[in-house]
Amino acid sequence: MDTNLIFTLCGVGLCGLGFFGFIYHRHLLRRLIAFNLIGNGTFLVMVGFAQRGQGVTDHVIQALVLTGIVVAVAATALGLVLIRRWFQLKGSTQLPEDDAS
Amino acid sequence: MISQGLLFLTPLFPMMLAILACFKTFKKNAGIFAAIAVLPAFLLSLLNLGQLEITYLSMPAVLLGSVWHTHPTGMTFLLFTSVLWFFSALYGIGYTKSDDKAQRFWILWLLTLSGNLGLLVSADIISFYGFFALMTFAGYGLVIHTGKELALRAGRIYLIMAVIGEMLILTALFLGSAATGHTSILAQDIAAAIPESNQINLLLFCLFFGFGVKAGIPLMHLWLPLAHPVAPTPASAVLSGAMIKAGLFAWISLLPLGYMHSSGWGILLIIFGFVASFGGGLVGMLQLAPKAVLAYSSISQMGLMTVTIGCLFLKPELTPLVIPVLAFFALHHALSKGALFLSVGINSQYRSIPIVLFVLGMLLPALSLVGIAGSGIQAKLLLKEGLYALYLPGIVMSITLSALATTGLMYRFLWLLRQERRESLQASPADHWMQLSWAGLLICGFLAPLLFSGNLETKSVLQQPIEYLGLLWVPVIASVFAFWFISQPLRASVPQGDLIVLIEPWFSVKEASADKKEDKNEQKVQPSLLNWVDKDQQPTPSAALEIFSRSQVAALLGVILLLANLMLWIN
Amino acid sequence: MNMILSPIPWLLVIPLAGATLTMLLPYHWRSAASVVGIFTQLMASVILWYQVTHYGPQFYAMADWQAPLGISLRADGLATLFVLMSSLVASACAFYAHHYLSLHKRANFWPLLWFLWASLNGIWLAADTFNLYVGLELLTFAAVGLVAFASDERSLEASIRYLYAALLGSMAYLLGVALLYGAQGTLAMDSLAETWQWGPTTQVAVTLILGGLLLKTAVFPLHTWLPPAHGGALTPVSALLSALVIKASFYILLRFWIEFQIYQFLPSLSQLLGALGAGAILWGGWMALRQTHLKMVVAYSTVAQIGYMTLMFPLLVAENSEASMLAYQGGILMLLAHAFAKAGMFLAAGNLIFCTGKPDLVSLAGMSRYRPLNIFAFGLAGVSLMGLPPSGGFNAKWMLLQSSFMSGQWWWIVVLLLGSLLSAAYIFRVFAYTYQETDALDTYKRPRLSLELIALSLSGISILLGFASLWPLEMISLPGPVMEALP
Amino acid sequence: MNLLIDLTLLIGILAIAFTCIVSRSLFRSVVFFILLGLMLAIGWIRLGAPDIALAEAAIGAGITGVLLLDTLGHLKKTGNLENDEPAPSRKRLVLAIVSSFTLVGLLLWAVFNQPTPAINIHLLVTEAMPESGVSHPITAVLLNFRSYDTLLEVGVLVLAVLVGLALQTDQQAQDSLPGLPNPLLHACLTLLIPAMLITSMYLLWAGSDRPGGAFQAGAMLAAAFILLHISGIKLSSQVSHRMMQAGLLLGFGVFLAVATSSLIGGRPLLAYPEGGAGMLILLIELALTLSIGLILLSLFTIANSPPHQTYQGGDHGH
Amino acid sequence: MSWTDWLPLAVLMTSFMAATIIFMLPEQRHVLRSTINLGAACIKLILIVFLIQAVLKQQYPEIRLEVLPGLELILRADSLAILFAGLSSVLWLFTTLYAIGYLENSPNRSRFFGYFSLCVASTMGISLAGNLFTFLIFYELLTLSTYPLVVHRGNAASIKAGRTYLIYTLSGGVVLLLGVAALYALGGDIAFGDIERTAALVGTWPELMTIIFILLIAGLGVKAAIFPFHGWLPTAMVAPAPVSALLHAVAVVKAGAFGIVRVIYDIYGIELSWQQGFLFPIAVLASFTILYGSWRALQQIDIKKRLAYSTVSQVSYILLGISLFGPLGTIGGLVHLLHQGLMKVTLFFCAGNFAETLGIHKIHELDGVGKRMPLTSAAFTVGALGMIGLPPVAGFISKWYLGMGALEANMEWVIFVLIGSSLLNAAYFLPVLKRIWFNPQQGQWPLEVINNNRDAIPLLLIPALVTASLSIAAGLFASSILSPLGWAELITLREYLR
Repeated sequence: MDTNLIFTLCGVGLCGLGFFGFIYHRHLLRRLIAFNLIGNGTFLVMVGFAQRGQGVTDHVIQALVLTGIVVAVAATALGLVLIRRWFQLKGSTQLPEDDAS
Repeated sequence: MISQGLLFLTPLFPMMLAILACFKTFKKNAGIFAAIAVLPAFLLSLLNLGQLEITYLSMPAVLLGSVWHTHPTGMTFLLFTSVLWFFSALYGIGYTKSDDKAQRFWILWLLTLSGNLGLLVSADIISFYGFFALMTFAGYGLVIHTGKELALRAGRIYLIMAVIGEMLILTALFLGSAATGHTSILAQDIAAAIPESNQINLLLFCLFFGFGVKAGIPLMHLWLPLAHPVAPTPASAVLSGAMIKAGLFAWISLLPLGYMHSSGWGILLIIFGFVASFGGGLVGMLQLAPKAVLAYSSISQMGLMTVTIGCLFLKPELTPLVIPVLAFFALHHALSKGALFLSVGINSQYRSIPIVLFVLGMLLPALSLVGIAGSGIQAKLLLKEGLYALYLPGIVMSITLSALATTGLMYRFLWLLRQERRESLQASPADHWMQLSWAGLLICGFLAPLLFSGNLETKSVLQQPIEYLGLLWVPVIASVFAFWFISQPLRASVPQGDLIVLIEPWFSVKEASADKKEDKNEQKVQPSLLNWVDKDQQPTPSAALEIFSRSQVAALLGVILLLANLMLWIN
Repeated sequence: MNMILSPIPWLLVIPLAGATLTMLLPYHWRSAASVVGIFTQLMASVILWYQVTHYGPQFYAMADWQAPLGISLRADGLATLFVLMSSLVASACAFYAHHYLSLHKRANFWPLLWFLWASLNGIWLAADTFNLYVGLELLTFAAVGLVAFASDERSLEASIRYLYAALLGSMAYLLGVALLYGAQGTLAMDSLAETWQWGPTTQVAVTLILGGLLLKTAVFPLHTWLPPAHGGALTPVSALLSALVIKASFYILLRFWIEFQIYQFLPSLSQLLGALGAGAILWGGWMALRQTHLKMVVAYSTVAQIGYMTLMFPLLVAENSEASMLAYQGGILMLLAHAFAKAGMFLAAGNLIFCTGKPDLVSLAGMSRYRPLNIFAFGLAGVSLMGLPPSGGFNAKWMLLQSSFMSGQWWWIVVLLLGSLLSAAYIFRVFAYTYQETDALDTYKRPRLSLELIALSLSGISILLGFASLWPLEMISLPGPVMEALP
Repeated sequence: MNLLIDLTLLIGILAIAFTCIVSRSLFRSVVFFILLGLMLAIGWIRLGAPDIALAEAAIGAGITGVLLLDTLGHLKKTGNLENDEPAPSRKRLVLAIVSSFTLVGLLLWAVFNQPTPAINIHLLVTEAMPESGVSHPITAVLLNFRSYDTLLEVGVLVLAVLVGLALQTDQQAQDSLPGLPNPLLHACLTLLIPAMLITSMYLLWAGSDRPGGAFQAGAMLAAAFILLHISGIKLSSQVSHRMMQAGLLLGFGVFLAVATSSLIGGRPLLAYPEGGAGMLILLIELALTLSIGLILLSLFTIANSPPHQTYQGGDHGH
Repeated sequence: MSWTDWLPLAVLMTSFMAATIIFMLPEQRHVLRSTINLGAACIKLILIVFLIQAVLKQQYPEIRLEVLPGLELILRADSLAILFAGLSSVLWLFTTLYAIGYLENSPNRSRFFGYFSLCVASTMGISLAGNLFTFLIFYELLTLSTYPLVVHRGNAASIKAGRTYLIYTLSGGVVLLLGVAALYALGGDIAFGDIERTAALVGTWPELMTIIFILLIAGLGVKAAIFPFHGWLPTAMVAPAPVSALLHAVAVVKAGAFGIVRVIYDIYGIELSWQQGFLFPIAVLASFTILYGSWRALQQIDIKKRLAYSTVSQVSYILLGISLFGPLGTIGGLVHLLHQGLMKVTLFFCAGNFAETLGIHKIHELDGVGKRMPLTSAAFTVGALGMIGLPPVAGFISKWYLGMGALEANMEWVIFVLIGSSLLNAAYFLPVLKRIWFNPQQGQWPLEVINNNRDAIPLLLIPALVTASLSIAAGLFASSILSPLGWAELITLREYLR
């Protein structure tokens, strides 16, 4: 049980929880948070799994995760812009047809 | 050369005149056209009557290779046909004087005439069939010319029967041409090849009954007593006199007479012939209209000819001998019957004709038909002679007896005319066209044995008094009964067309039901374009499913992941 | 090869520079700059095409670092064809948008379009899995931005839905890439293919990548985000999205599938994909038939058409190289024909909606009389989508049919044919509405002729493809990584 | 010991994440999410990735957290109390559980069957480091070996702002968090902001040989800008719209210009001239830092302005 | 490649170009449009004459284009192709003339004539197709280009009819596509006439090839309106009269029948089809359709519907002829392809004239119309008599050869089908003729204008008269070398000598 494996597993867990939240919730903000959890989990898996395989610190994958984090924050920001606009227009924090189920 | 030219013109001249008659300019002259239309045919028949040399006119590009010719028997037919049509046309000029639909009548007249003449000169079955059809369908127009309810009914039945007949004929022609190995469409080849056909019985059946419609054999005769009386009188004359013979002519040219012996078919034909002969007489005597009586008389007479044809199946070897006789008999019947029909029209003009001439004119064709005067004597004698030669004495006897029926019919006819004269309050004014043509036809009928017998050997009555007596006794006996019979008021009458009344309702019901059904269909055609829209606005299961999966995209992704890996594990 | 003269970097630099410039320039200049950019792009695409056909596939090491350390780009026949396709469609849509959008909208439209175009070119040319991820994200953002562009309720809802689905898809893809990297130690596709080893890790990675890309491609049943997004966006945007954007993820999937020879090792997965494709064809067609709004019909038609493309996967069978080749070519041809036809159809539909001022089908009454040229354009596109001859769509369907026959998978034949009937049904349903005549007076607006002509030319290309199919087929059969990996 | 720390972190992270997901209160969720970011930062350090740790703390937890909180505040202010919403249906629960378990199962299966990678990429990195122009491998990867990815990534950021701007009106954005008229805060800010700016510059400088770099520095800069913004000092009102846009695009523009210049210089795209790598990278990083700061600020500000118009049929103009 | 090889393409392009130009023309340019239409029709006729010359010299102009690997578009003018192309081009000329008159003062002429030309172009393509693939392409194109014509009026009924039309033809198209694709998958690109290849295939995969045959015939049978695929034809009656003429006489149903001829003669080969027992079921089906169509026609009271069902019946004559093994049957089938076209087009022209001039749509409204519109009525009569099969109208010639063919193939029962159908034909046509000529006028006709005692306008009348004359001429001079019969005999000769 090395650090890499533990954090890979941690990433797996985060992915699972995030995925759960993404499906379970209808509130758009919650789903965005869930998405961020998946993202964080994925980043953990990326680094942990790669380093576990390579056996050493892997700078390439770390750099890629940096890129990923920036993309994720951009996505979150974009999502928030849309959510707020949606909220302004409809006064709702969820998509209409999701109420059905 | 002249013959060929005349051959070409025989059917085409009337046709051209028919086209001319369509124009308004010739509206007045259409009747004259009708009269002169027969000229080429008449000349042709006169030129070739009795000639053994046959003129051919071959037109390979036309239809499937048309050939027209001067058939020896056909020339006799052509002769009486043209004569009868000619006089009827003259008669018609007078008859249609005040008819506003005269132009149509004459156009159809010319077309019918063209068909009638054309079929007599056709050597190939295709032109024959074509002309036959032309005659039939244009003749329909003559039948319903008056447009009255009765005429329309008669026309409908005429048409139905005619179409059935056409189809039987077509079948026969198919089979016949096939019997030649698909090589020939000439009538004579087909007649010769029929004995080799695979479907010989079917073929003969179709030929017999197909043309039998025109010839008015029993069961196929249903239209005849309806159509002949309702047509305008000149048309009745040609229908009953000339066109009815087209069936006979077709039999003569297409049946394998002389090529095969078949007692079965022979007897069948003979039975049918006698049924027609006697049955026609019986039913005819129970008619209320003079023209209907004449129509049944035609059936009866055609029965005799059918019998003769039947005999040729029994004794094929004598065909060359009997056929000319048969043709002459047809000639005699055509002219006499024509004259009788015309006299129906003349009947109301009795005031303008000297009584002697009138009585003579009325009696002569009737006596001729019975066989004791005019051409009738020759015809009957020749026929009997021919049949004697066949050694079929029973049949000769029966033919002799058939004069019973004829005599009865003639009595009935004359009696009805007399009734008519009495009942009509005023006589029609004299019409010279009608009277002249009537007279002309009478004379032609009387002189026929002299003028038109061709190379047929005819002997005058004086040379064979015994035979003449043989003709006489039956009518004399019959007269006694008939005189008694007609003086009694008729207790029961048979409706015109006898059996037709049993099956007729079927036709009319069918048409009505079709109409009704169609109306229902009409109502069903409602614009349903917008159905979809309506459906769209209802929540449908598919839409609900779509919405559900829309809100659960992520879960579906999970499901697909699961599914994919499951499949891999199974793999 | 002289590096300056290689068009590959220019294919990326021009749109990126275009994006920057169009953001900075005053509104009135933006269109002019874009037009210059469009023509340079087209030129670069043509040069690339020339080079690839004459000198074979082109490879390009970014920053002069070779893969697997650096990022390589490569332009084989397939990539070149897609570059050309996107150039043509994007230029047409750009010109359409120029005439269609108001000045303000147009001003904001250009940078988004340029980013979109850059990301598309980036994806076509990419040979690195992570680079593909970044490209996909760039594409997603641009596309979401374009959808949200209309900024009404419907488009906003659609864009949110689209964003969420796309983000999830990207994340699944990234997770798969992470697993692949952990297993192989490389991100470059060439080296991945060389060192590929099947095992649970690669298998899970493949399914994750597959799932993510299916979601982004909107393959049934993950298609539900697509119709609102494509149907709700502004017309030129709808055309871009349907014609090009979904093709990007499909293209990546295709490359993975062939280059890593997934078809060879996971035949059951092929059948699953085929089943999804069949579902898409039938369900998409059925839903298209039930729509009341014109653009929704067209959008659902995209769902169905994606199914046709997906059908090529089960037909890539290792045992039958002829059938595989046919399937590969047929699938690509289908994609190509769909790109042009759907772009043309969306643009024509947009024109119709402009005329009537209403988005629903019922309002189309009388349109075939009022705008025959436009209906003709719509019809031509429809012909290709229905797979009726002569059209690219028909040729593609023909090849897929042949492939199904040859590989003995008759069940796809049934699907293909049923799908054609369904598509005919929904397209002719639209036609029926346009032929309808009502008593109401015509109160139509008249669109610019140029708008109609652009639609017509795109549809026309999809028909022309029916006669000139050999050309793209030769193109994608040029030697390259994909051709090597095909059976 | 290390194992214990790791396991504690593992449990802690998962517990926080679980709470974040299942909490009925949205506010609590957001707070837990920020907390999670901080925990993760520690985790990243444990993984030997201090760069990511910095970025996670600054961007993942910091900026994202602020964005979320800001939005939450916005939603709350307009009266949408998330507690009112009914709990999701059981169907969703089942689906979510099945799906997430599938995912976890698959990932675990994959993780525990990891093969040995055929390629050791760090060897290649080590080999190429001397030519990279910087001594910090992550910076080398980001701005040299895989600079193309980074270029596109900056593009993504710009694009996010662009979309936001496209949705924005020309009107002045109304703030969800009104300026705080608190003098104490003001005093704090006067101290804090310069410190943040200096930290940012340090991070940027450090990037060439130590953990740190443009992203972290930019995030720090953004944090300073946002603080200023919250406290009522609005950058957008200080500088012109055009300037603002130029600033947003500066990083991307410089990056692209450098890339294109290499192309014009006859080198492949993004290939630095020999010896000039270090300088150019620094230049790019400098520009990027400023731009990222502004971009993140813009992302924060543009979210809460009303929409500029609604769609009415075919929007058609000439 | 000699210049004649370009002729098939030129024939095709004349219509395509006409279509394209007409689409571009503004609605108001009526004269120019008519000129283009007629000009194209005339040019096409001239080109066809050149083609006929080439074919008589046993040169078969051919042009090829490879569209997919191993798959070619082939345009080839063989004698069979010329038969159909000649018919279409002649009838197109008259139908165009008629349509110009018919649509005078009606809207949407640009659209109408555009699709009209497109439709003819596809018909030309069908006739000149050199392999099944090419045939399929134009076959589908025909479906597409006729749809706008069917729904031209744009009312609910016509749109509904259009839908029915599409459901049938597109389904048929799909089945055909399946068959063609399967055939290509087995044997690659099989050009028409390459029957040895097919024979080899049948040897290898007898069952599969049987299935393919069924698919092909079923697919084509939809357009040929064989029972039970005939439903679209009567529904499509709502279209304008020239379109009906086109559907019934020139293009659509003929395309189906022509396709079946191609499949039997030029793909499978008549001998092979006979040996495999393919022909008998077709004969049975065709016979049934003949009777069924006639029977249904009898029940219609709408003129055009009656004519439509009559087409259902008459087209099956063609199939019947084809399915009779032997040269005579073949001649009958082929020649009926032309004859039926001439006669049916006449009938539809006349029906259109009645409708246009007097507003007559139902049969009972025809009472006395012969007096009012004698020439139209005469033309109608010719057509009707031809349908019944009376000499010298062309219909008799077909019927004669069919009957002889049946006897040659030892299928006597076919005779009764022919006879039965003729009976029914007579039953539904003769009463109509009677109404036209002999019944007095009942009340006023819907569109009758008092004091305007004219027949239909010349543009409507002349085409009807010409086609009527042609139907007579085709029958009357059947044995001349240039007649349809002559050409059919030529084709048959070449077919059976192979």
